Amino acid sequence: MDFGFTPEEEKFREEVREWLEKEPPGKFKMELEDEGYGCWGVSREFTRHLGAKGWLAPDWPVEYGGQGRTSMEKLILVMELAKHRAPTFLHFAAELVGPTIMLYGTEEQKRDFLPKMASGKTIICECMSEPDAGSDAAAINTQAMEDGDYYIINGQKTWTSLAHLADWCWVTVLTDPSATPRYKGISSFIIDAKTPGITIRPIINMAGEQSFNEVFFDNVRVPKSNLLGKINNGWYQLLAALDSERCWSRAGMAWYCGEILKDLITYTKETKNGGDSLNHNPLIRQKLAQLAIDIEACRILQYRVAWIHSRNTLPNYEASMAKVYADELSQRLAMAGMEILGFYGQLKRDSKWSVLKGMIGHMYVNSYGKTIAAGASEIQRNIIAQRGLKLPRS
Amino acid sequence: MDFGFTPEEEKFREEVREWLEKEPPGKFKMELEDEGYGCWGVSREFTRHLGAKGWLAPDWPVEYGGQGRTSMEKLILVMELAKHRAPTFLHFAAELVGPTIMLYGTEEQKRDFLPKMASGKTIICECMSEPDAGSDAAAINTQAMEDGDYYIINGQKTWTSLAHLADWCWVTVLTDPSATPRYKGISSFIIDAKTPGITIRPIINMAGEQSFNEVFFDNVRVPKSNLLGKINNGWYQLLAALDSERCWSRAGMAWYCGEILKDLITYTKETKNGGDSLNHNPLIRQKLAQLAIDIEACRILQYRVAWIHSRNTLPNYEASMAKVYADELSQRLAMAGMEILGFYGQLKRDSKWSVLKGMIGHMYVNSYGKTIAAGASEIQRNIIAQRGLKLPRS
Amino acid sequence: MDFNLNEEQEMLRKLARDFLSANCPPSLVRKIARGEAELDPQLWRNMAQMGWMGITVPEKYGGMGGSFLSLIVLLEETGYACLPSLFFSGLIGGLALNEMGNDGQKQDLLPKIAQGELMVVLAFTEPGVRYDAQGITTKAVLEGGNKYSIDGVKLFISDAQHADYLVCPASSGKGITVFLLETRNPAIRCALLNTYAGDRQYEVILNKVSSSKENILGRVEQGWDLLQSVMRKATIAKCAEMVGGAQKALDMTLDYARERKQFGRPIGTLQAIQHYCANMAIDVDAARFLTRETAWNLNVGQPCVKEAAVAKAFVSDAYTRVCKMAHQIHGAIGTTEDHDLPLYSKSAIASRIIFGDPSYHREVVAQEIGL
Amino acid sequence: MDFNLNEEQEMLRKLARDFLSANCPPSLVRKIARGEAELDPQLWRNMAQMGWMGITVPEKYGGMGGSFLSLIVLLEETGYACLPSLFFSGLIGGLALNEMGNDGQKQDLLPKIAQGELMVVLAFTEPGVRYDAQGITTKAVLEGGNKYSIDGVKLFISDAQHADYLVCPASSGKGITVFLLETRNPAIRCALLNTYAGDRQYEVILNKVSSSKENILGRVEQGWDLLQSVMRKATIAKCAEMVGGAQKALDMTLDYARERKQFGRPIGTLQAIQHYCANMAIDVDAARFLTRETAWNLNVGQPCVKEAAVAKAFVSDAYTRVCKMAHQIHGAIGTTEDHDLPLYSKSAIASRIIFGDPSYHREVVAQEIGL
Repeated sequence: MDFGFTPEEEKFREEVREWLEKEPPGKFKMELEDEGYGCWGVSREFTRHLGAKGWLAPDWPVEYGGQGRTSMEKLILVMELAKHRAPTFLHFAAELVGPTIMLYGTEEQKRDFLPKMASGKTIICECMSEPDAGSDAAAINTQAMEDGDYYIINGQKTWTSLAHLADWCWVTVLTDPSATPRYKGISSFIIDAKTPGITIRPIINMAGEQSFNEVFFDNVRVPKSNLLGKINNGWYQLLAALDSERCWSRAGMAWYCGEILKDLITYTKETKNGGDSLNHNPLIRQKLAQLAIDIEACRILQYRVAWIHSRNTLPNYEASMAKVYADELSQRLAMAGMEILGFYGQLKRDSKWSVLKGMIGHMYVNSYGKTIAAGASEIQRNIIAQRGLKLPRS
Repeated sequence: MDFGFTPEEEKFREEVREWLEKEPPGKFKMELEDEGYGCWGVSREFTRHLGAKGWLAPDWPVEYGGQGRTSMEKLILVMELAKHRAPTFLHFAAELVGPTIMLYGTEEQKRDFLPKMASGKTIICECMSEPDAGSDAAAINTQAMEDGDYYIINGQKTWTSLAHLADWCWVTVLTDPSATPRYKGISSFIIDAKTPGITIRPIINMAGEQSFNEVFFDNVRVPKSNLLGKINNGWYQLLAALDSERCWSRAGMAWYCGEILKDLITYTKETKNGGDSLNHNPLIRQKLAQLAIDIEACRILQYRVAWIHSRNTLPNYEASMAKVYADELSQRLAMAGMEILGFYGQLKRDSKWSVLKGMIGHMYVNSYGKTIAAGASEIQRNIIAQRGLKLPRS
Repeated sequence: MDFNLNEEQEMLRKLARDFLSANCPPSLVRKIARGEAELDPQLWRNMAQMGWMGITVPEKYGGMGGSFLSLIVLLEETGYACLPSLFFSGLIGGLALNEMGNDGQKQDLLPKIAQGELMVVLAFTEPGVRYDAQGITTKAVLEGGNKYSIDGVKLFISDAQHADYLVCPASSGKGITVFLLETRNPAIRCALLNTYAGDRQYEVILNKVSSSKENILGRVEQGWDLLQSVMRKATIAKCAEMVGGAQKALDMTLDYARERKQFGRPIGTLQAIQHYCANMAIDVDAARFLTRETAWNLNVGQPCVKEAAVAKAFVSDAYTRVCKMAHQIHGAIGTTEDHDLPLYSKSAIASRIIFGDPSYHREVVAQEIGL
Repeated sequence: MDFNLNEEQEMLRKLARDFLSANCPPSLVRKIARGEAELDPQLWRNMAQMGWMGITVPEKYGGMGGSFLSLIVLLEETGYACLPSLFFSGLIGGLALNEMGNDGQKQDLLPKIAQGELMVVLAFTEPGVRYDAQGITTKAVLEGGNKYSIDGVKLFISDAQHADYLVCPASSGKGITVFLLETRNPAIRCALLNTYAGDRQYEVILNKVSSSKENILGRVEQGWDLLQSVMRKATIAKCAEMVGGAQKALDMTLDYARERKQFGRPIGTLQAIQHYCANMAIDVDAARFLTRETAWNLNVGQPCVKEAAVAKAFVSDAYTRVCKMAHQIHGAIGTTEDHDLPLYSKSAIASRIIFGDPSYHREVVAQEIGL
C-alpha cells in the first residue's frame, strides 16, 4: 500500500509546472475555445508545442518519438495540464490511435506514423462509429473492396471528433462482409485525409460548436500498405483503441472539475443574495462540499487506472468505473453550477451580464454528451458487471 | 378536469372522521404494534369493528356484505384511516382475495366467503409465493392431485402475510404440472387453515417482528368444492389479485407519510442543536419540504388510480406508477428521518432516550422491504414500460 | 373527480396539437432560436384568430372568456410544440392586466391583446433575482402631484423588446406599486442577452422613466399582494408549458427507443432503457396532474400558496430529469444542434428558474408546512 | 504508488479472513445481536494471542508495533465478518491511550490491552451529539489541589459496560481536559440502550466522579487538539470497517444474483441487476481506496483534516447505498432476521453517524475548501 508519488515523479511534476507557468496554455491560438476553461478545448498550436517538448506521448518508447516515461508520469502530466486549464482535446488522437498502431501496426507503420503523432505534427482522427453502429460497434457497413494494390472504400462514418483538423483518418471497415460473427470481417486502414473521395461534413453540437463530423467515403482508393497490421484483425485493434480511450480520455477530469469548483467557490464568495454572500448558505456549502468529495473519489479511481497501466497491464473494468464516475461527476458539477448561478447560468460568454466567462452554461449544455461519448455509461456498467463482477451474460 | 370531491363524498368523509374520533383506532388491542404509528399495524379487534360498520369492504355489493360505495369513497376512507393512524394491515386480506372471489368464484363461494370477509370475522391469507417463485409468480411447485371428491395438496408457500392470524388460506397450486406454459396448469383453492397437514411457521423480519410466514402443505385433503372457480384458471385469478393489490395496498401511503412528516416537523421544532432549533436549519427545511412535495405527487398518483377504478376499469400501469412512487417515497422519508434523528433514530421504543416512539428507526428497518413486497419496483417498472409505454419486450 | 379533459378542453387540445404541429414545426423553432427567423406574423395572426391570445380575456373585452383551465390546456400544447416564448410572455402580460387593471385600462388594451395587435409583458426580475418584495429595488419616486419617476434595471425579461407595455413593479414609499409602462418611452432601453437556448431575454434599463398615476395597475403602494396572485397563476402556466415539453421529450424518446436498433434489437427492449422510460413517465404524469390540480384549485378561487410552490418545484425537477434521461437514451444524435431534443432540454433551463427555482419553492413549502 | 497490499499486509488480511470466517460466523454475530450470547472469551483470547488487540501498540509496551495501515487492513476484515463492536471499541480506546497517555500510563495499561486483559473505551458523545469542543458539556471542576469532580452524561457509548476505563473528555476551566476514568467507580453508571441493530450502546452517567490529576491524558485544559487527532484516526478506522462490511454486502449480493433464478435464468443476467451491482462495486472500490489513502497519509504524519472528512462522508453514504441495493437485489429473503444481510445494513446505521455523519463532514470539507 503506497499512495505517494516517488521523488522522481515529484521532480517531473515540478518540471511540468515550471514549463506550464513559463508557457501558459492560455496564450496559444485556439481552434475550439471551450469557453475559457480549457481542457476540452482544442489548440493545434499548443498541441504542437507540447509535442515539441516530447510530452504529447511521453510514455511511448524513445524510438517512436516518446520519452519512455511511466504511466504515473503521464498521469502527473495530465493532472498538471488540467490544473493549468490547457486545451488537450486534440491530444486524444494520439492516445487513441497511437497505442493501437504500437500494438498492431507493422514496423514500417510504427516508424512512419508514431513520431509524427508524438510531435503533434500529424493528427489522426478515428473514424469508427456509423449511423447504425454506435454502442454496437461491430455493426459497421463501410466496406473495402480489393482492387489490385489498392482497396476501394465506400461508406459513411459519423461522430468523428476533430476530423476537420486531422491529417489522416484511421478507419474501420468491413473487408469480409460475409464473415460471421460480423466482427471477424473487420479491418482498419490509415488513410490520408486529403485522398479524393473523402468528404468531411461538420456536425454542430447543441452548444453551437463543431466538434464532431460526418466523414463520407466515396470510392476512396487506398494503397494496401495502409492496411493497419493484418487483414480481418480490425476488431481487436478497435477494442485496443477503446480500452486506451477508456483509460485516458477522462484521466484529467478530477482536476478539471476541481478548477471549475474553485471558480464556483470564488463566485459564491463574491456574490450576495439578500445581503449575505452565497457561500454562507448551508445548502450551497453542502452541495459544493459534496462535489469536492466526489472529486476525490474520481481522483482515486483514476489513480488506480494509471497505476494498473504502470504495471504494463491494461486496466479493464477499472477504467470503466473511472470513466462512468468521472462523466457523471462532471454532470452533477454542471448542474450544481447552474443551480447556483440561476438565470446567470444561461448567458453565453459574450452576453452582457455573463459570469465566469459563460463556462457553466457551456459545461451544462455539453454535459449531456459526456455519459454518451467514448462508450455510454450503460455500456460501461455492463462491462463492470460482466467483466469485473463476473455476472453471467445470460 | 375536476379535482374536487363531490358534496356527497365530503359528507362521507365527515361521517368517517366523526366515527374515527369517537372510536379512536389507537384504543383497540393490537397484534402487531407497528411502533405506534398504525397503518401497517394489525388489530383484529379494530378490523372487526370497522367490518361491523360496513367499512372493511365498502365498495363491495350489498348482497356480498358491502355497501356498494364508489372507489372514491373507498379512497376517502383509506385517507382518513391513514390520517388517524388506524391499523389497517389486516384489511389487505379482503382487498386481495375478495375481488378475486368476486370475479372468479362460484355464486356459492361468493355468498359463503365474501360477507364473512367484509365483516372482518374471517381473515383469508394469500399463499402465493414459494421459495423459487418470487417475481416469477408462475414458477410454483405446490401440487394438487385429484383423489375422488378431494384434492391432495403438497408443497410449500412462503412470504405469506398474516397466515398466523388467518382462518382460511387462498392457495395457488399446480393442477396440471405438465402444462406448457406452466401458468396454464395453475388453479387456486380456498382452504380452511385448520385442515390437518397445514403447518404455519413464522418468519421473523429484520425488525424482530412476525409478519410473514412459511406455510407447509403435507398431504392436505381439500374438498373439490373449495376449488375457486374453474380448474386451471388460477393464473388469471392470481393476476386479478395482484392487480387489486397494486391498486390498493399503498393507497394510504401519502397520508401515512404525511403523518410521519408532521411528527418530524414537530421533532425539529422541539429539538435544538447548538442553541438553535433544528427546524431553522435550511438543510432540514429543504429536505422536509421536498418530502412534502413528493407526498403530493404520491397523492395525485393514488387519486388517479382510485378515479380509474371508480369508472369500473382496472388500473393497469397507473397502479404500478403509484405503487413504485409510494414505496420509494416511504424509503426516502425513513432515510430523512434517520438523518434528522441521528443516533436517536437507532433506539427502539422501549429504550431509554428513545424519541417519536422509536417509529423512525422501525420504519427505516422495515423500509427495505417496501420496494420488494407486492411486486418489486423492478417488476413495476417493467409493467410501466411494457404495458404502459408499449416498449417492446424483445 | 375527473382526470380527463372535458369535451371542450379536449377539442382545444386537439386543435392546438394539430395547428402547432402543422404551423410551428421544430425546424421553425430551431431557426428562431438560432436568430435566423422571427415568429411569423401570419402564425401570430392565426393564433389570435383562434382566440388564443385572449383565451382568458373576458368576452366583454373582446376575449374568449375561457377559464384558467383552458389556458392550462393550451399551454401544455404550446409547450409540446416548444412554441417560442413570445406567446407565453404575451399571455402572462394579458393575465396581469386582466387581474390588476381597472376597467378603463382593460377597455383600452385587452381587446387589442385579444386580437394579437398589442403585447404586454411582465417585467419582474432584477439583477438580484429575488421573488420577495425586498427584491424589488427599482424605485418609483413621486414628482409633483401626478407623476412618478422610475429608475432601475429589470433583467432576464423575456421578449421585452417586442412588448408595447411592461408591467413593472417598483418600490415606492411604503410598498410596491405596479406600473404599466409604454416601451416607446425613450427612457426605457432594452438590450438582448445572449443565451444558450437562443430565447429572447432582455435587460431593461429604466432611466428616470416618467409615468402618470393613471398608469398604475391596482393600488398605489399596495400592488404586491395582487401581483403575487398573478405570479402564482403565471407559475402554474409555466408548469403547464413544462409538462407539455416533458411529454414531448418522452414521446420522442419512446419513438427512438422503439426504432433504434443496436445488437440486433430495439434499444427499447433493454431493461435499463425501459426503467429510464418508466421513471420519465412517472415524472411526466405526476407533473401533469399536480399542475392541473393546482390550476383547478386556482380556478375555483383557492389561494394555492403551498400548492403552486409544490407544483413548480416538482415540475421543474421532473422536467430536468426527463430531459436528462431523454438525452441519455438518444445518445449522440440528441446532442446535435439539428435535433429537436435540445430545443426542449435548453428551454428546461430557463423554465426551471423563472418564477423561482425549486430551492426557492421548497423554502415556500417549508413555511407552509409549519417549519 | 501501489494499490496492492504488501506481503505482510496481505498475510494479515488472509489470516484475519480465515480466522474470522471460521470462528466468528454470521450465526454467532446474530446471536450476540439478539442478546442470546456474548463474544466468546476464547475467541477474544485467540485474537489477543494473534496480537490483534495490540496491533498498533509499540513493542516496548507489549504490542505488535504495527503501523496504522496494519490496523486498517485488519478492520476491513473485522468489518467483513461483522465482528461485534467490542473489538473496535477496545482498539480505539487503546489507540487513544497510546497517542495521548504519558509513559507511566502506557506502561501501566497498554501491555494489558495488548494481551486482551483490559479494555479502554472512548466516551465522547453526549446527548447533544456534537463533535466540536462546545459540544462537550460534561464538566470537570478542580476540588482541592489534585482532584477533579466530573459531572455529565455520555451517550451512545459503545461497550461502555465492558470497559475497565473510559477516555472521557470534559470541559474544565478554559478548555477540554481528557480523563481516564475507572469504570469500577460507583459514581459511574452505565445503562444499556435498546437499538434495532442490537449493538451495545450505553448511557454513561457521571455523577460527581472523582479523578486525580494523574489520570489526565495529555495536558490539562489542552486535550482537544490531541483528541481531535485521535478522533480522525478513529474515523478512518471506522471507515475501514465499513469498507469491509460493504464488500461483504456486495459479495453476498453477487453470489445471490448468480444463483437465484427467476424466469428461467439467474437474476444476475438482468440489466437492472447488473447496473445496480456495478454501482455497488464503484462505491465499494472508491470507498476502499479513499480510506486506505487517508490512512496512508495519516501514517506518514499528515493531519488529513479534509481527507478524513472526505472519506467519512463518502464511505458512510456509499455503505448506505450499497446496503440499500443489496436488499433490493436479495428481495424478501434479505429482510428476514435469519439472513446475514441485516447484520450489515443495521450496522451501517450506527457507522454512518458515529464520529460525525456525512452532513457534518461535508461542513468540515466546506471549511477546508475555503467556503
